[in-house]
Amino acid sequence: MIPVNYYLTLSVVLFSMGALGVLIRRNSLVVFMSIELMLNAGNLAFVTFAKMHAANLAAVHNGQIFVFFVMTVAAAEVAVGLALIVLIFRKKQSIDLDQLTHLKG
Amino acid sequence: MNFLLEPLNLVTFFPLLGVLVLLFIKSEAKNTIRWVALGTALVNFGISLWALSMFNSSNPDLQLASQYSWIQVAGWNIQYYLAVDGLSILLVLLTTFLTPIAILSTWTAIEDRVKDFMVFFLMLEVGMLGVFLAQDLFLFYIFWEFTLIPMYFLIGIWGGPNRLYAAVKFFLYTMAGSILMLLAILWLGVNQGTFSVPELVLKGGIPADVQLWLFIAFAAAFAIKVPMWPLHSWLPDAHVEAPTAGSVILAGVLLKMGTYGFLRFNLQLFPEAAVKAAPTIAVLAVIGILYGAAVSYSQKDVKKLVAYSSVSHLGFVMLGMFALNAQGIEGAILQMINHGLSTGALFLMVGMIYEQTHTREIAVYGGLWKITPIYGSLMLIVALSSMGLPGLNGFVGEFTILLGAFGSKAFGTPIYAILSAIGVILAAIYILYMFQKMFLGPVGKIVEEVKHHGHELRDLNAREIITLLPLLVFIFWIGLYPAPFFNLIAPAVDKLLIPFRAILGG
Amino acid sequence: MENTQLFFNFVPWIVFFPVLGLLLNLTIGKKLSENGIGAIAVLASASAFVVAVLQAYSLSIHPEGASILVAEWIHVGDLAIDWTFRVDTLSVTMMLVVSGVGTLIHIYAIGYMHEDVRFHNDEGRFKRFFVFLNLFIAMMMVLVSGDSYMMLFVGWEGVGLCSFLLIGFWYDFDTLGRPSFANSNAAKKAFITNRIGDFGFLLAAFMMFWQFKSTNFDNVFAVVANAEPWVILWITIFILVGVAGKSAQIPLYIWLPDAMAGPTPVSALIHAATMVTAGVYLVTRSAPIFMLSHDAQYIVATVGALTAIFAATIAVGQYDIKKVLAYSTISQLGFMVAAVGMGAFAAGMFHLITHAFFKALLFLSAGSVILGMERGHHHLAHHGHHGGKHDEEVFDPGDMRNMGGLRKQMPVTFWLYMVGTVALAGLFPFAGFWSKDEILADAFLEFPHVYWILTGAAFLTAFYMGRQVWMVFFGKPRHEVAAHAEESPLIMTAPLMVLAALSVFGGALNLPGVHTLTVWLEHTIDIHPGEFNMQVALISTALALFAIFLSWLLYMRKPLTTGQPDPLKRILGFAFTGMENKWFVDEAYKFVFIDRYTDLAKFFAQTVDWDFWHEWFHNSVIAAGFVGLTKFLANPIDLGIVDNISKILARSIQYSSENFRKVQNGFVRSYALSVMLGVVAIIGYLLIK
Amino acid sequence: MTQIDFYTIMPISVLVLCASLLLLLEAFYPKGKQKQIAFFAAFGFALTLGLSISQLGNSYSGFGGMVVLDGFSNFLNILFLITGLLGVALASGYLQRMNINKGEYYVLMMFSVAGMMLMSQATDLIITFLALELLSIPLYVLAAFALNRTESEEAGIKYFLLGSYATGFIVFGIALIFGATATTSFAGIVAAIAQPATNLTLLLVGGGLVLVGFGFKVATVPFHMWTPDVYQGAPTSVTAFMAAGAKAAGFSALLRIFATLFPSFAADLMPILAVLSALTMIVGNITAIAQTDIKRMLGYSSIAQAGYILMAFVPFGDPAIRATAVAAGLFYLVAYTITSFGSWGVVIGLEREEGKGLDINDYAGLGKKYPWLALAMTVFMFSLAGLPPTLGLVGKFYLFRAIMEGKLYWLALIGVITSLISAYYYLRVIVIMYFKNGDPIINKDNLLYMSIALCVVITVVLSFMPSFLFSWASNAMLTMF
Repeated sequence: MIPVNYYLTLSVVLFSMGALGVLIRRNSLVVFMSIELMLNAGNLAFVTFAKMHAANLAAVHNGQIFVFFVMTVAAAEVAVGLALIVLIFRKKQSIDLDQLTHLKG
Repeated sequence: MNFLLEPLNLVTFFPLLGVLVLLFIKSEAKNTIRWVALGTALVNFGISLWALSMFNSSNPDLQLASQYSWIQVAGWNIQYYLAVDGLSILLVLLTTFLTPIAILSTWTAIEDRVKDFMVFFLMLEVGMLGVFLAQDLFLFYIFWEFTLIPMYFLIGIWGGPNRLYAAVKFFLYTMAGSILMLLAILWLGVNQGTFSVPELVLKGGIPADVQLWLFIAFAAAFAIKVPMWPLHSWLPDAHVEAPTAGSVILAGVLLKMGTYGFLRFNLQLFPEAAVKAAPTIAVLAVIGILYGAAVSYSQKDVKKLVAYSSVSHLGFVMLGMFALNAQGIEGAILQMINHGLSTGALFLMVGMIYEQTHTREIAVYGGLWKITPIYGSLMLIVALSSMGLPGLNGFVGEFTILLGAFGSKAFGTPIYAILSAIGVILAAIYILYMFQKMFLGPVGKIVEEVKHHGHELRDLNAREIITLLPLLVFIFWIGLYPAPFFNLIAPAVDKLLIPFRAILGG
Repeated sequence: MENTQLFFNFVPWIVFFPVLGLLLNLTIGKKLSENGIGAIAVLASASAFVVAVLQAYSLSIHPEGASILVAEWIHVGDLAIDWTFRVDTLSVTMMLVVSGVGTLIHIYAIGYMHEDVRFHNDEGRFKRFFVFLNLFIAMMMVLVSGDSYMMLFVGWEGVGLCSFLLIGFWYDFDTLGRPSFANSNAAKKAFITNRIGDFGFLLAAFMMFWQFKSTNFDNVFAVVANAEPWVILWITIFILVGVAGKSAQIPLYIWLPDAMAGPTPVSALIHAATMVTAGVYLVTRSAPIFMLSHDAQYIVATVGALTAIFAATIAVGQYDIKKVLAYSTISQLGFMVAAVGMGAFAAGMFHLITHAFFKALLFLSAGSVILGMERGHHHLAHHGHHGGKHDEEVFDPGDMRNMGGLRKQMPVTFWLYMVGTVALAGLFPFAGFWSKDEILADAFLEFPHVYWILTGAAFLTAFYMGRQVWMVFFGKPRHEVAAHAEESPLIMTAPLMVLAALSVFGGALNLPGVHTLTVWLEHTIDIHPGEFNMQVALISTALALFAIFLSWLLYMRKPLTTGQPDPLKRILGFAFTGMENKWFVDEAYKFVFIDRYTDLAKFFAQTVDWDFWHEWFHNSVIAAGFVGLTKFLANPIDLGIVDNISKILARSIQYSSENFRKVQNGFVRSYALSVMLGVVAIIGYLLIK
Repeated sequence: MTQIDFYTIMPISVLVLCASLLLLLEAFYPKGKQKQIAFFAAFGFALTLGLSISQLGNSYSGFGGMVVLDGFSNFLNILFLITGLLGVALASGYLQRMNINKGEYYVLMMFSVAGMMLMSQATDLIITFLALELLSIPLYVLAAFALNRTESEEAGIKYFLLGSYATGFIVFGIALIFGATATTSFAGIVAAIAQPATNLTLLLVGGGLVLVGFGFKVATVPFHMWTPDVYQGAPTSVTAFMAAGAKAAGFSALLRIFATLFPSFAADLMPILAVLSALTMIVGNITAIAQTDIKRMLGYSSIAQAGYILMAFVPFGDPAIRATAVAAGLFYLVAYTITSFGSWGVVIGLEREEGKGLDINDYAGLGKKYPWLALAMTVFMFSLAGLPPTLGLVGKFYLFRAIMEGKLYWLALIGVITSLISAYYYLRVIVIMYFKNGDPIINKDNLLYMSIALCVVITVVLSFMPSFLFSWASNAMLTMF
């Protein structure tokens, strides 16, 4: 059996990758994927903790339900996000975030 | 209705009625607007006299109180609390007295947006009266900040060429000080559990080290307003740019808000700190007196000269106040009135000639006494009043102040009084310089220039004389027989001095 | 001292009458003729004189005097100053002098100003003159009749104001009638110098209040004996500063010569007879204080004596007829101050009175001379003898070098002038002799050094007066104008005759052995009649005669001629070849003393006093220094540093604002980075804690 | 679902129902009659507002304690709904002028308001999260609503990406909290904190991440950087709505979470909050000075204002004063909401197509030409700067008082100094309006001007009688603690 800490470590690593990915990538799709990665790292942490608190049934449910909610919400975000990215692409023929610097100062 | 019929409420808010009426008058009916504004201000002066008639001068306490609980939540008790005592009654009268005079002075000087001007002016009167009457710190703060707004517009819209700079500078300087005061007010409200000034005075018991901080916070607001050296740099700008009526009110009343604030709050609420701060204030006051006088002397612009002289004059007021004895404080209060009258009159008169010549440069004048004898004679009287000639009002104030400062236990040394007395000499120098260069000597080139533009430099007309006459009456009255004025002040000052007698002995 | 018997209650009218006069002239003066205006003013002044006489009469019956309260003035805390009139022998003496001499000068001025306004082409100013003159009388009365130092101070500054107004009466001209700021400069100088003195006065008053809890004379004097010596010393020194300002003592005398810019009646009334003696009155009034400190007496007496001699030396080198008199006034004031300083109050007051008579007489006569010259000038210009020439060059009617031989043109004025001169020179039995001698006698006993200095001054006095008389009235006219000078009308000469009579007989006021004045003043001040000192009297008389002789020697024996500033040398040289030792002595005298002394006097007058002290020091060092300092304060410091602090603050905020803006570069990555940094900071803080 | 459960979410349900109906209606509605959609939306808001008001004083707890309806949430719900109503009033004319008049706008707004309401009612982190997303996702769309303008798209994508980024932190934070306490319900977490076995560090770090997430929503420094860009790029009516509603909702969540969950960590969190608040006031106000675009300036101003509101939460750990402190925060929130709405309303009044009329200098001469509108703007500027006679002054007074009670003098000092700095740029607007000459053009939009007038009246009148609002706010807090 793999110890719980490994999952948690993985989750933290994933989260950090996501958080850093947002910082270093320019492609808006990839940035968006990094954010999804962060959300999913959260999910992983949730199920891990649910497993950790296995003695407490309510906690198990709680954690797992949360994951479902997050996934649903992420899906909604994808819908909105992709729509926006597509719009941008149509207008600029590019989804490079660094070209979106009209607003500044 | 009862609320409005209480004398202090009536005197404070009556100008708003005038504002209301003005709003329904067409902007083009300039003369109607002027008459309505003047009428309002005059009636308000009458109301203030009515209030005076009900004022018991032998009673040292707050009187004619209009006290209602206003904002009362979560243990915070903010009151609507107007009342008057000997410390403020004269300033209230000064305000209601100067406002109609200032309005009268705008008769031909302000032609642009007359209605707006009058609305702002009357609102300014409300704010100033509120400042002098409010006995709740929160209410006071509101009125205090409120006076900024109309004055800001008066300078900003009707001011001279550099008016934007002046208006913003005026606003920011004043606000910078008052915002520290807000903190101190809050501290008091939080730790003393009330905002009511008399209650705070009764309660006392603020630790000495905290008192000092609070004192500084309040002093910051007031010192800028006064203005004390070296915080005076906004003053010449504001004065030079402001329209005449604005300068009159600014010098006559607004600056007194600062000195009054010291009196009402710094002295009453923080007596220990006041004693501790007295020498420091005295040093600043003395520097202000000498510096102001020196700088006045080298001004080329007569309005600036008068403006700088305010720094010097108000230095006397501060010196007297922090002498912390009866002579000093009563003299300071009277000097506030005196400065309002004589500097107000000086600004009015500068405005009167400016209206004709459109220049304030001293060098182009000269020999005016010959051409405009009435103007010259009245200017002479006002100038002498300003430099403290005995028999005129300025002397009574200056003398009592210097006398108080000379023997002040708070200062512990007569050196401040001695140095300040040098200011009396310097005052003669700059005032006489101004008078000589403008009114004596050969006729200046401006007379030709005015002629060149098809006008003739005329002497004061009836309206202008009527504008000045009330001021002159008081200049003589206070100079020769100040007893009625001192009688109004004295009991309240005696009461104010009780803690200081305890601290300083005697 | 509440005493309402007899006429004491009338005493406030001594102020009210002149005020009434000036108000009448202010209101209805426009409709009146010059004579009407003058009549009102004279009447006002004369009424004051009548009141003064009534007071004197009352006092002769009730010598203890009275205090009449009119109104309360400044009552603050334990400070109580009232408008209270004090009637005692001292104040009434002053009232009589002021209103008496004042009324005479008022009458004279009607005639004088009638012509003066016409010379200046501004007839509208006639009324103004009399308004100011009445105001002066009122203020002077306040000064002498006040019951406290502070009421005295009201008059003290009030007369300063009148002095300012009247010196600058022709404010748009210089003394020669050219458009200029000169006269107004002189007026300003007088006011400001006086203010310096007032500064001292104020400090004295403050000190008195805090030491004695009152500025009322009686209250102060009642407790002053208990005060510590340093208090007394400081009070007296501060008073001395005030006296120096008002009575033109070293080092504040410099305004008085300039003050001659005013019309001559003003010079006579204010700058000779009355106002300038206020300092003497003040010291006399403060006698109980001064008598407590020998040091103070020493200082005051010395200052007075030094002033007396210094001014006298200057007077010798003057050419302007009024300037000579002005320096003479300073010198005589020095006498008075020295007298009251050493405790000879009666002598000081005595000299004050006699000096008022003869110096007013001299000034008014000088005015008459100047007007006479003006008339001559006018006459010449009018009749076109040398019209073009006279219109171009500026003619100075006051310059003695332009005069000469005027006794023929103006005989009345000449005799009047002579009376004044002799009185001033202190020749027996004229008024000046008695009063001056009393001072010298007292000094001889009290402060020998003062005595010697004063004697020296007396000598010089006689000398310069002699010089003046010779130069003005004797010899031949040195200018056409002088040849055409005309005598003044009766309205001017009549008052002068009265003054002349007073100058002759004024000495009777305090004759040795009788001591009328001393006895009279004894009711008020603690004084005792001094002894007549024959030795002193002989010495001074001798010196005066000697001085006159010297002046005669220099200026009369061979009168000056036109265009010769220093004709003596030639004359003396001429005599030297014709005579033997005598002339050698003369030349030696001239070389060792007279030339040296003339040079020295010139040097003092021109270089030290005028160029250095007057022009350079006051204009360059003090005035220019002050201007420079104020300019410096106004520009770099006020607009620069003080204002810049706020500007720098504002700029730095603006600057950081711009930098904050640059951070906001529009890149999503940097925005996210900012979030990330925040996260790291927060989590780091939480973990480290 | 019990009756109580229903009562608890009744206003939300009604609003969501209205929104859904409107969505349907919009699909079948003839083009060009969109104005009526606005009317229906307003009706929906008004109906919900009525319901909320009728629930005043009631207190319910539903869905096993996941959602509550108490004084606090009622107070805020009413504020949100008023925001919604004003948002509709501001938008209806604006959308037409900008040619983006689509019915979905109002639907999205209604959903977003529903999210806000849910946020204030949530007492379980799951619900908080859901509410946050319900509030945010429609706003992402709204920000990009002006499809024809690149700025709007840029604003949308920036807001979306950064918003999601923040969500990531919130999710992970919640996970950590859950890991430490084995529950997401507020009551459970409070109970778990008392247990010795609970890993407090984990909990605290989780709390920190949640703070970051909401700090982003309310735009505190350094999580604020999206704000000016989005406020500038989004359609102004959306900006107004965001600046008022979304910010208020973020604060309601912060308040609820920190006041109920973490009072025992006050000592740890207080410095963080204080520093955030100080930074926000400083950076917001100072950066605003350099702005020339009015929307951007108001954006920075709103950042700064968030700093002031946040200040009220700093002493949340002190039981003696937190009620009044937080009440002061709520009061200021109301004051800010009204004022900010008003000022954005004025901006809308002057904005023309292609982003014209948005430069500060376009306001020159307003005082002369349209004195009433200028007066309104003056009142709003004074209120934001904290000058009498406006609600802003009273609000600041309460705020600073609370801070003084908490003995945070340094923070109060920063507060007043930055207020002074802020006066500079607020005044500049007034200077330009009154003291400079120009010829401004304003749009015809009666509804807009009526809303502005309403805001002016509230701002001024309430300043004279603030007691009732304040006692309401403090009562709302009392039910929470």
